[in-house]
Parts: sequence; structure tokens; C-alpha cells
Amino acid sequence: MELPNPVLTAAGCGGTGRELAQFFDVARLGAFVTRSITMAPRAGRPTPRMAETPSGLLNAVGLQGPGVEAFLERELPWLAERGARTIVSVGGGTVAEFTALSRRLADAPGITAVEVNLSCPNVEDRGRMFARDGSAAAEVVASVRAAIRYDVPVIAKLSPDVADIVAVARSCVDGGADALAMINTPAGMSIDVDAMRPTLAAGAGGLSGPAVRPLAVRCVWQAHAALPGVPIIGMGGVTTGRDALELILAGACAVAVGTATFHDPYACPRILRELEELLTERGFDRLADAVGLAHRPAGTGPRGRTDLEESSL
Amino acid sequence: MELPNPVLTAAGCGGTGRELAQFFDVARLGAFVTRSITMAPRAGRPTPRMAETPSGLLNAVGLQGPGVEAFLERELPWLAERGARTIVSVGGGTVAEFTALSRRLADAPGITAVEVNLSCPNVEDRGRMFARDGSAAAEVVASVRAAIRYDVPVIAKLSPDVADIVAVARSCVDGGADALAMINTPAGMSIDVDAMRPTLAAGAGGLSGPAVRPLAVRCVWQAHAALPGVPIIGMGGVTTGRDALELILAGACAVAVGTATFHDPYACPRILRELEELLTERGFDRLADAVGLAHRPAGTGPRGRTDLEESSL
Amino acid sequence: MAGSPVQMTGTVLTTRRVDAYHALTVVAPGIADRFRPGHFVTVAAGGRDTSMLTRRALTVHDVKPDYGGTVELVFAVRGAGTAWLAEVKARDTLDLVGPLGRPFPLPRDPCTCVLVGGEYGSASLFALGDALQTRGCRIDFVLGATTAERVFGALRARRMGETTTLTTEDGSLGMRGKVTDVLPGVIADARADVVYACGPMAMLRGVTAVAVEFGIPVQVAVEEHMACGIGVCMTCVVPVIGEDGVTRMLRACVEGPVFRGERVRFDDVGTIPFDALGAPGGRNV
Amino acid sequence: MAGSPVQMTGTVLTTRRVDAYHALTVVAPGIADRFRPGHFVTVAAGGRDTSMLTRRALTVHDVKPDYGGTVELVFAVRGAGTAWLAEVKARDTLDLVGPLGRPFPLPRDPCTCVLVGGEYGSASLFALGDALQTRGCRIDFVLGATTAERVFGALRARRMGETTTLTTEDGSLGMRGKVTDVLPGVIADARADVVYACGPMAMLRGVTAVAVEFGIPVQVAVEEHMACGIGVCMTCVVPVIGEDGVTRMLRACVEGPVFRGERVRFDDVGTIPFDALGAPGGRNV
Ligand SMILES: Cc1cc2nc3c(=O)[nH]c(=O)nc-3n(C[C@H](O)[C@H](O)[C@H](O)COP(=O)(O)OP(=O)(O)OC[C@H]3O[C@@H](n4cnc5c(N)ncnc54)[C@H](O)[C@@H]3O)c2cc1C
Ligand SMILES: Cc1cc2nc3c(=O)[nH]c(=O)nc-3n(C[C@H](O)[C@H](O)[C@H](O)COP(=O)(O)OP(=O)(O)OC[C@H]3O[C@@H](n4cnc5c(N)ncnc54)[C@H](O)[C@@H]3O)c2cc1C
Ligand SMILES: Cc1cc2nc3c(=O)[nH]c(=O)nc-3n(C[C@H](O)[C@H](O)[C@H](O)COP(=O)(O)O)c2cc1C
Ligand SMILES: Cc1cc2nc3c(=O)[nH]c(=O)nc-3n(C[C@H](O)[C@H](O)[C@H](O)COP(=O)(O)O)c2cc1C
Ligand code: FES
Ligand code: FES
Repeated sequence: MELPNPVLTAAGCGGTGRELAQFFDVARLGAFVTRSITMAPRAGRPTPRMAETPSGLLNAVGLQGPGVEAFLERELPWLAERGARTIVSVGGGTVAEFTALSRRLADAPGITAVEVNLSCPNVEDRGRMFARDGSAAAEVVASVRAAIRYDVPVIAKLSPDVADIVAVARSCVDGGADALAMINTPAGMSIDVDAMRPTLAAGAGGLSGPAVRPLAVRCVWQAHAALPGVPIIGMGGVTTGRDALELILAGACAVAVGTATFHDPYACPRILRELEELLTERGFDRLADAVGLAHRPAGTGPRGRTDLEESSL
Repeated sequence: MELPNPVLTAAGCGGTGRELAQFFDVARLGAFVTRSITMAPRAGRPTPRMAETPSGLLNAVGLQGPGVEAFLERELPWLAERGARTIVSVGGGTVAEFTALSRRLADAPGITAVEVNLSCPNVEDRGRMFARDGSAAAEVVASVRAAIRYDVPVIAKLSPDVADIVAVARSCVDGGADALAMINTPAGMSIDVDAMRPTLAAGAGGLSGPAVRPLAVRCVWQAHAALPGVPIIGMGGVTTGRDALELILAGACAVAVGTATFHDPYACPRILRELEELLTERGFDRLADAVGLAHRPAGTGPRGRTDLEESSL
Repeated sequence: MAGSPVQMTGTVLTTRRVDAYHALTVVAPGIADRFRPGHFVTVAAGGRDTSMLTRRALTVHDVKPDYGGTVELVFAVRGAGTAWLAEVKARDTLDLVGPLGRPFPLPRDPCTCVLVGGEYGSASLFALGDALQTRGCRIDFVLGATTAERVFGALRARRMGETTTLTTEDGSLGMRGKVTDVLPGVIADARADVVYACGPMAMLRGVTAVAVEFGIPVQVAVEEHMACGIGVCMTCVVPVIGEDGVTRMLRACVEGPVFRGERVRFDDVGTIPFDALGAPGGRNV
Repeated sequence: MAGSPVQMTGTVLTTRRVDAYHALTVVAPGIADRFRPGHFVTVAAGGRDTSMLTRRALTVHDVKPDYGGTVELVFAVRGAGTAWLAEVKARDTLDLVGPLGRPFPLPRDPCTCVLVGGEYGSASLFALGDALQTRGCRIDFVLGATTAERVFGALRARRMGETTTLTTEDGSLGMRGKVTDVLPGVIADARADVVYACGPMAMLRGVTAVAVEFGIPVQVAVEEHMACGIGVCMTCVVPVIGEDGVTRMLRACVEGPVFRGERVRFDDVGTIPFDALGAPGGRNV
């Protein structure tokens, strides 16, 4: 998967692309990642669907969307026409649904990659999400991988709500994932102390934004350390070029921007510009040289300044 | 376990008690929870041990402490003398260590409860923390329960870094835990993009502060829903009385305050005062009436105003 | 794209208290230019290093040509974001995105319009009134609130409107009661052709019911919790019946905030109606 | 408890730029009262609803009796917190906790003291100098920095000190080089009895080495990352050798920031020395 630049939208945070196109040319994105597309149309969860928390946002949208047919008819062609590279995020409640969905996407033109949203509840396992269990996750990934054209990469999107992210990542790679995306939103909740009820109609929701960035950096770091050859799309609280670089130094080769776009519609192109400046300042010719660089053993840094600081401690 | 009020210090966030006593009388705390006491003295982790993140704090202190003998000699008697109720947090690397430690504490006077820090790495399981696995956690809890006097409650302190907090909570209760404390800090990381290294010397650390409150509320909610009879001490990002009430409405019967004390040394007594005001405003005579109240089915609220608002939606 | 929104940093020109509300006038030419009545903006609250991630949606009360174009915002303090906004001072800057949303549609031909406002919802009616009068429409105002100091714009309504009827729930100003108590009379007296309304959901429901009874169209501007305001987050949805009779969860920020009242399923706001497109267990069209 | 710290909200009296630094004078009687040279305060940065949770530690440069007692802080902008502090204006309020830490111990009898400051570290030396002179001590200053505008307090040092020697790494002020290059000469010329030093760790290490060579005591004020400043978080530890010869990880905020230089294991800062009390795999005393 060759992308012209490493800044993508995060699934479910860029609408259909048309909304963002009011602010900037979506072809300038490394790729446009769709919201998670489901087989049938979905109305999602009742409102309120959002709650603000300190440096975070809880959401419970419930994968509202028009279903794969409408997506293929009205959304994907528009993105292709605009010259956007499209990564289609897919969601489902059973392995069979993921398979059917992938088959439907298999010969659609203009799909750069497929991202598998493993945070969907598994209706056959009491609604527990696939991502919590390596074997359930791997089964979904394998089913998608089998259905999608061999030259279209399959990305497994993981949740931080597990005891061992590396184990799940490894299972997904063994199941055929070409790349990993992390992190999806950890489950959180907020309670309105005046109404004395959960703020979200759905009760719990997914936590995003800078509050979760330390979790994202840690997950990316662990996965990159354990599986250095596997490309990782890092996400979770990226709002500036520095945040993007943090995930890249931890091991991501691309970053996705979600919640930041809600605050700044130009977030993606701005973050790309800031990231490029930071890389230039640090003398990197290629992004690849920065990927995972923070893993280098102490004392082997390429930067004089860094070493000096370290030796002065 | 009867406490005069529901606001406690969080383990590892109140020093020896003496430091806070400069600001307020530690007997005014619901209880003083010690840092996790270990068998032998521990020097902890190298510095930097802290990094600030958005609305959060990463720490990797590594349970620095003087060991149980020095604790019993110099710290516990001082707390008793000051009239503080002391909950002793215990940490260890093996079940045997927890057992030995609990035996050493068994006949020490002035211990209100023992809290088992299950986020310690299990040296017999490749350093994975006990809390990530129900059976490992239960084994530790059972070993402590067996050693500690029957009338001293044992509290299991859980980590949110699991796929199913309820399963771990249930195992701990089955293993003999009289109460639960949640949440300990989820693992996080930050990278200094100038030095291009992890900010913490230890690499990863534990994330605390308001950033994690939505995770804490969700964990408390889930545990209270599944195990309504088990008392829960809620913690994670409590900085105001409203935050404390949020955890109480989710199901906590007491709250602990950690990171907030670093910013405001008077945080505990202030939060207690604010909480009491909020409870009075809402017409609660007893804290117990508020515990878990947000779980009541929609439409059954005791508050006229709330119902009105809801019906107007 | 003439109507497309922009992000800009505007200097605050003036701040005022207006009874229970705060009013800010901000220099924002790019937004003022494109403004049509019913548009809103989103404001970044809290400043640099804030813990508040989401923008706050505020209706544009007025635009003026001064300084290349200004927008006036009127708001009540609700939580931390509006509390912060209330402390903004002249010469501070504000980060705005706008104009956003689907504005009030205007009638092609002159007609008689009743403009109903509840609480700060009245704020969006005066620019609308201007536009209607420019088109030769007659306008009548009905403004209500819980109590006198929460009725916004009574004076201006009296100056603009053919008639102005005020209601407060405590009777401290105008008639004691709700706007819906007086609305039938106002519609009948004015022989109104159309109703426009902005205010709390419960009021919009009531106003819609009255308009439906009279068999006249009603345009309502709704409020739902918004995380983005630009149509990408899907948090602000409301159940709305389409031309085809199918209920869809539509985004208040881009498909609204103005909807035809009789199309909004007010009783089902805050739920997913079982017959909505894609409802769980419902028919999947 | 005379020395015990307090939390207070102080009004900012003045703000100034001093070369590369910012200086704030804040009304804080309770802190000024209790101040002794070497004390620091912690400042809440970012205001209400900020995403910055931890206070920033700043040495108290000076206290004055005005307005019941003021403290002066001098700081360099490093990250978000100090950037915020740099924008604080007169009449704003600041939330302070202090005075904190173990201050510089003063000699019982009059003697000759060399005061060595690096970068903003010099700021803590003038109150110390006053106290020493009050006790009849002779004081000599050695101040250094990378470049001229980062040398803090040269003028005041010239007024107070018997001698004042300045160094800059780029030679833009005083001697080209480091304070440790000139320190032996100053100690020898003054026949100094004791050295006090405040500045970056590397400088403190060098100064300590020189003092040890001369066989005179040295008191250093160290800097380590602090999350609380009041001794409860254990993040600010430094390896220090005790009277009993055992190395312990001591908290810079309460057991320091001032330590006897020769007791601080500078080469091991940022590590847990293998022979420290409770070191992993080490002896467990
Ligand atoms: C289209 C539109 C126009 C509006 N115009 C005005 C106006 O002119 N004057 C005015 O006083 N208020 C207006 N509101 C409501 C205003 O947006 C909320 O009062 C405000 O966002 C509350 O922010 P807070 O920080 O004070 O409250 P908090 O409760 O702290 O807000 C938390 C989060 O919830 C969101 N939120 C909370 N309540 C609402 C709400 N009612 N609508 C949308 N988002 C909400 C906030 O944007 C924020 O993201 C409008 C809302 C919408 C949707
Ligand atoms: C006892 C003591 C006295 C000090 N006196 C002064 C002074 O007089 N003038 C001055 O300019 N600076 C002083 N410092 C350093 C000052 O505390 C840091 O520059 C400041 O905290 C950086 O905050 P920031 O928000 O700009 O940087 P950030 O990097 O954003 O800070 C992030 C976090 O790390 C902590 N931190 C970062 N660097 C340091 C550091 N060097 N020491 C302690 N904590 C740090 C901050 O407190 C904050 O919690 C002193 C430090 C200590 C320990
Ligand atoms: C409103 C909202 C909707 C989302 N929808 C999806 C989705 O459909 N599929 C998915 O895989 N992730 C979804 N996510 C998760 C994001 O893609 C991303 O993983 C997460 O928000 C962390 O990134 P951020 O902090 O930059 O937002 C959604 C997040 C938000 C906030
Ligand atoms: C510096 C620091 C040290 C801590 N030490 C311990 C500890 O020794 N044992 C323990 O169980 N938890 C420890 N914790 C976790 C806290 O007790 C608490 O669970 C967590 O910080 C969440 O609460 P807070 O957000 O209020 O800080 C520590 C937390 C911090 C920030
Ligand atoms: S507020 Fe985001 S889609 Fe409407
Ligand atoms: S800064 Fe917390 S113990 Fe020193």
C-alpha cells in the first residue's frame, strides 16, 4: 500500500468525504478512511450520542450508515472521482456478515485497502467485541482476507480494551492482516450528575481524543516492538504534527486523525504540514527513517543534541 | 468496614501521611490508603518518573518504599496516633510474597483494611500483571484473605487493562475479596519528540487523572451492575465533588483521590465538602441512597426535574 | 462555493449582558458575508491547552457590515464552555467556524408569518424577520420564556412586528403561560400563512401541533448535542420523515437545524423509532 | 508549623522581561513570610478547564515586604506551562503553593562563600547572598550560561559580591567557557570556605568536583521532574548517599532541592544505582 502521505482520516470521523471537501481537497489526504460500512442500512443509537470529558470525547453513534449498496452507489464513486484513495472500513455482527460484506466489496473499483473494525459486538458471543479475543478477531480477518482481492491490503483495527494487545495483533497477522490500525476507542462512560443518569443514551461509549493518546502510543509501541515488520496506522488523540510524530516514533508508519477534525475541519492537512516541518527540522529525508525510531537502544541516537542531553543527566 | 466519610487517598498518592498532615488533619479522611507496601525496601524506577499528558499524568514510580518492617515501625504507628484509619495497600511479585507480607501485617494493630494491588507484575508469568487474569488475581486475593484477620476486609484493586473487568472482579470476589477498588492506572506511554525517546525512563507508565475518569466510571458501572452487593471504592480522575458523585452514582460507595492531590494538597477535604453539598442539594439523607442510583431504569427517577427534562426530549 | 463555511479567528468587538443572556459581537467578515437567517456558528471554547475538545454551536443573532462584517451571538451560560465564553472580553479573539446549517427557507411570495421564539431561540428570528419584511411579508412575533429576564428581544420584536405577544410561565412579563397557549389566537388574528419557530424541543413540538391544526407550514430550528457541527460525526441526529414517507436519522447540523416541523418526529427524539430506516430489528430498506 | 507550606491565590503585581527570562512579582504574604533562600513554590498553569494537571516548580528569586509580602519568580519558557505563565498579566491571579523544599543551610559563623549560578539558577542566589552577608560572610559570584542574555543577575551580583566572574559558552559575556573553568581560581583567590550552587545538573556535578578537590563543603540545589512538589508522589528522586554511607533515592522536593553536593551521585542521576537501598537485585538492607 503506497500512500502519497501518512495522514489519513480516522474511520467514522470524516463523514462521506463530501463534508470535508468543503474545507480542503480530499485527494490531499494520505487516504480517506470511511466510517464502518455495514451490510444493511443502520440507524445507529439514540441521542445524546456524545459527551465531552476532560481532553476526551465519548461517542455512541452505533455505526449509523446507509448500508453497503448505497455506499457503493453514492459514496465510493464520488471519492474516486475526487481522486481520493479510499480505505473502506467494514463492520459486522457475525463472521458471515463480514464475509458477505467483503464479497460485495471485492470487485468494486477504487478501494485502496479494507480496514476491519474489530470493535463491533459479536452477536454470536453475547455482544462481546471481536477485538477482545485473538481467535475471534483472527477469524474475522481471515474471512475478509479470503474475500478481498489479493492486491488490496486488509488492515485489522484493534481495541485497547484487552489485557494483551500484542497477542491480538499477532493473531490478526496470522489470520492474514497485512497491517494493523490502532487504537479504536476504549469503552468509557460519563454520568450527568444533575439528571443522575448516564449522559449518553446508550450508557457507555467510546473514548477518543488526546485523553487516550498515551494508550495509543503504548499500543503502537508494543505492537511495533513485537511485530516490527507489520505496518501500523496509529491513531488516538492526534491533534498536531507533534502528536503524529509521537505515534510515528513509537512505530506507526501512518497516522489517522479523528476527533481533532471535529474541532478543526482543516486538521488533516494542517497536521500533515506540521509533521513535514518537524521531520525536515530533524533532518529526516524519508518518513520511514523516523518510524519506530524511539525504540533504538539508549546511547545510539542519531542526534548529537539528544545524546548530550542524556549524558548530562 | 465503616468509614466516617467516603473520601480516601488513593494508594501511592498520599505519601506517608505526614506530608499531607502539613495541610489538613489526616483523621478527617474517610481513610488513608498507603502506597503499596512491599516485603523488602524498593528503590523504584529511574527518573524521569512522570510525564504530563492531556488531562492526564503518566507515572512510573515502581513502588519505591522502605519495606514492610520500616512501614510497621515508622509509618503505621504515626497514622494510628493521628487517628487516621489506615488501609494498607500491599504489592508483591509472587503469590508467596503476598502471603508473607500479609502474615507480617496480620497482627499489626491499626489496620482498617488491606488493599491488594493486583497491577503488580507477576514475576512467575513473564512480568504480566496479576490483574489481567481472573485466576491469577483470585489466587493472590485468596492468599491475602487467608493470612489477614477475618474482621479486616480485603479489597481487590483492579486494572482497566482487561477485556472483561467483570470477570476479573467476580473471580476476586470468589477468591474472598470483601470489596473492590477500581481503577488502577491503565498502561500508557509518551514520547519526547525532541529527544525522540520515551519521556519516562521506564518507557511505559500508568495513566491517571481526569483523562481516565470515563474508563473508571465505566468499570465501576459494570462491576456494580454485575455484583450489586459488593462494595466498590471508585477512583480515577476525581478532582471535584461532582466527579466523586459521578462515581458514586455509577456504583461506588467510596471514592479515592490520587492525582488531584498533586495539584491541590487540600483536594481530599475539599472534595468531601463539595460532595456533601451536592448530596444535600439533591435531598439525599444518606450517601447509600445515591450509590448506583444512575442504574435505575429510565422513567423511575426520584427527581421531578429530571423526569420533566427527559419527557421533553 | 458561496455557502460553504470557513474557519476564522475573529476579534471580539463588544460584549454585553442582555437580561439573562450574554451577547458578543465578533469581527468575522467571511462568515457575515455568507450569512442567511437560521445559520449558526461553532465557537472554540477554553483557549489554548484547554481540556474542552468540542466547539459550541451558537445561532447567529445578527450580522452587521462594520469592520468588513461582524456577527452577533447571544447565549445563556449552561456548562463550562459557555461559562468561558461569558468571560471573553473586547479585543480577545475567538475561533469560529461558519456559517453552518440549513437556514430558514423564505417564501417566494409575500405572505403573513408568525415568528415564535422560546428563550434565546428568539435570537435567530430578527434577521429572519428582516429578510421576510424585505420580501414584503407581514410578521407577527410570539416570544416566550420561563420568566421575564429570559425573554429575549421583546423590544426589538415590538418595533418590527405587526403584533408582538409575550408569554412567561411565571407571568412576570406578558401573558402567564406558554407560547402555544397564545399562538392559535395570533395565527387566527393575523390569518398567518406560515410559522417559523426556534426554541426548546418541547416548544417546537407544541408549535408544530398548532400549525398542523391550522393546516399551515411550520419551519422549526432544532437543537441537538453536536460534536462537530459540520456533518462528519453523526452525533446530532433527529428522526425526520422524508418525502418518501421513510423516517431517517438526519443530522441537525447539515440537514438542519431548520426542518419542516411536521416532518420531525418530536415524540421520538432521543430514540430510534422502530420504523426508521435501519432501525434495529426494523425493516432494512 | 512556621515552615509549613500554604496554598494561596496571589495577585500578579508586575511582569517583566529580563534578557532571556520572564519575571513575575506576585502578592503572597503567607509564602513571603515563611521564605528562606533556596525555597521554591509550585504554580498552577493553564487556568480553569486546562488540560495541564501538574504544577510547575519555580525557585523564589526574591521576597519583598510590599503589600504584606510578595514573591518574585524568574523563569525561562520551556513547554506549555511556562509559555502560559509568560502571558500572565499584572492584576491576573496565580495559584501558588509554598514555600517548599529544604532551603540552603547557612554557616553558623562568618566565612567566605562562593555562589555559583547557571542560567536561571542564579535567581536563587541573591536572597542567599543577602542572608550570608547579614551573617557577616564574604560572598563571591560566579555566574554562567550558554550566551550573554541567558546570564541572570550579573548587575546585581556585581553590586553584592566581593568579586563577580561571568562565563558564557560563546564568549558573548565574561570569559568564554563554563563556570567550572573559572571556579578554581575564584575559590583560591577568595580562600573560600564553602560553595553554593544552583543550575543544570551537569554544572552542579562539575562544581561539586571542584569543591571536593579543594576539600570545602558544597551545597547544591538540584532540579528533577516534579509532579507534586510536596513529597507525596515520589517522582522527583535523586540518588543521595546518607550519613550511614547508604545510597537512597531521596525526593528533591522535600529532602532537597538543596543537598550537600558530595552526597549526590551525579553520575547516577536518571538511574537506580545497583547499590542503592532497595535496588533491583541489589542488597536489601
Ligand atoms: C444549532 C444550535 C444553535 C444553538 N444556538 C444557541 C444560541 O444561540 N444561544 C445559546 O445559548 N445556545 C445555543 N445553542 C445551545 C448551545 O450550543 C449549548 O448551550 C452549548 O453548547 C453548551 O455548552 P457548555 O459548554 O456551556 O455546556 P456543556 O454541557 O459543558 O457542553 C458539553 C458538550 O455538549 C454540547 N452541548 C451541550 N448542550 C448542547 C445543546 N443544547 N446543543 C448542542 N450542543 C450541546 C456542547 O457543545 C459541548 O460539546 C445552540 C445549539 C445548537 C445545536
Ligand atoms: C525546585 C525547582 C525549581 C525550579 N526553579 C525554576 C526557576 O526558578 N526558573 C525556571 O525557569 N525553571 C525552574 N525550574 C524548572 C521548571 O520547573 C520547569 O522549567 C517547568 O516545570 C517546565 O514546565 P513547562 O510546562 O514549561 O514544560 P513541560 O515540559 O510542558 O512540563 C511538563 C511537566 O514536566 C515538569 N517538568 C518539566 N521540566 C521540569 C524540570 N526541569 N523540573 C521540574 N519539573 C519539570 C513540569 O512541572 C510539568 O509537570 C525549577 C525546577 C525545580 C524542580
Ligand atoms: C464519532 C466517532 C465515530 C467513530 N466511528 C468509527 C467507525 O465507524 N469505525 C471505526 O473503526 N472507528 C470509529 N471511530 C474511532 C476512530 O476511528 C478512532 O479510532 C478513534 O476516535 C481514536 O482517534 P481520535 O482520538 O483521533 O478520534 C469513531 C470515533 C468517533 C469519535
Ligand atoms: C504517582 C502515583 C503512584 C501510585 N502508586 C500506587 C501504588 O503504590 N499502589 C496502587 O495500588 N496504586 C497506585 N497508584 C494508582 C492510584 O492509586 C489510582 O488508582 C490512580 O492514580 C487513579 O486515580 P487518580 O486519577 O485520582 O490518580 C499510583 C498513582 C500515581 C499517580
Ligand atoms: S454535529 Fe457532527 S454530524 Fe452534526
Ligand atoms: S514532586 Fe512529588 S514527591 Fe517530589
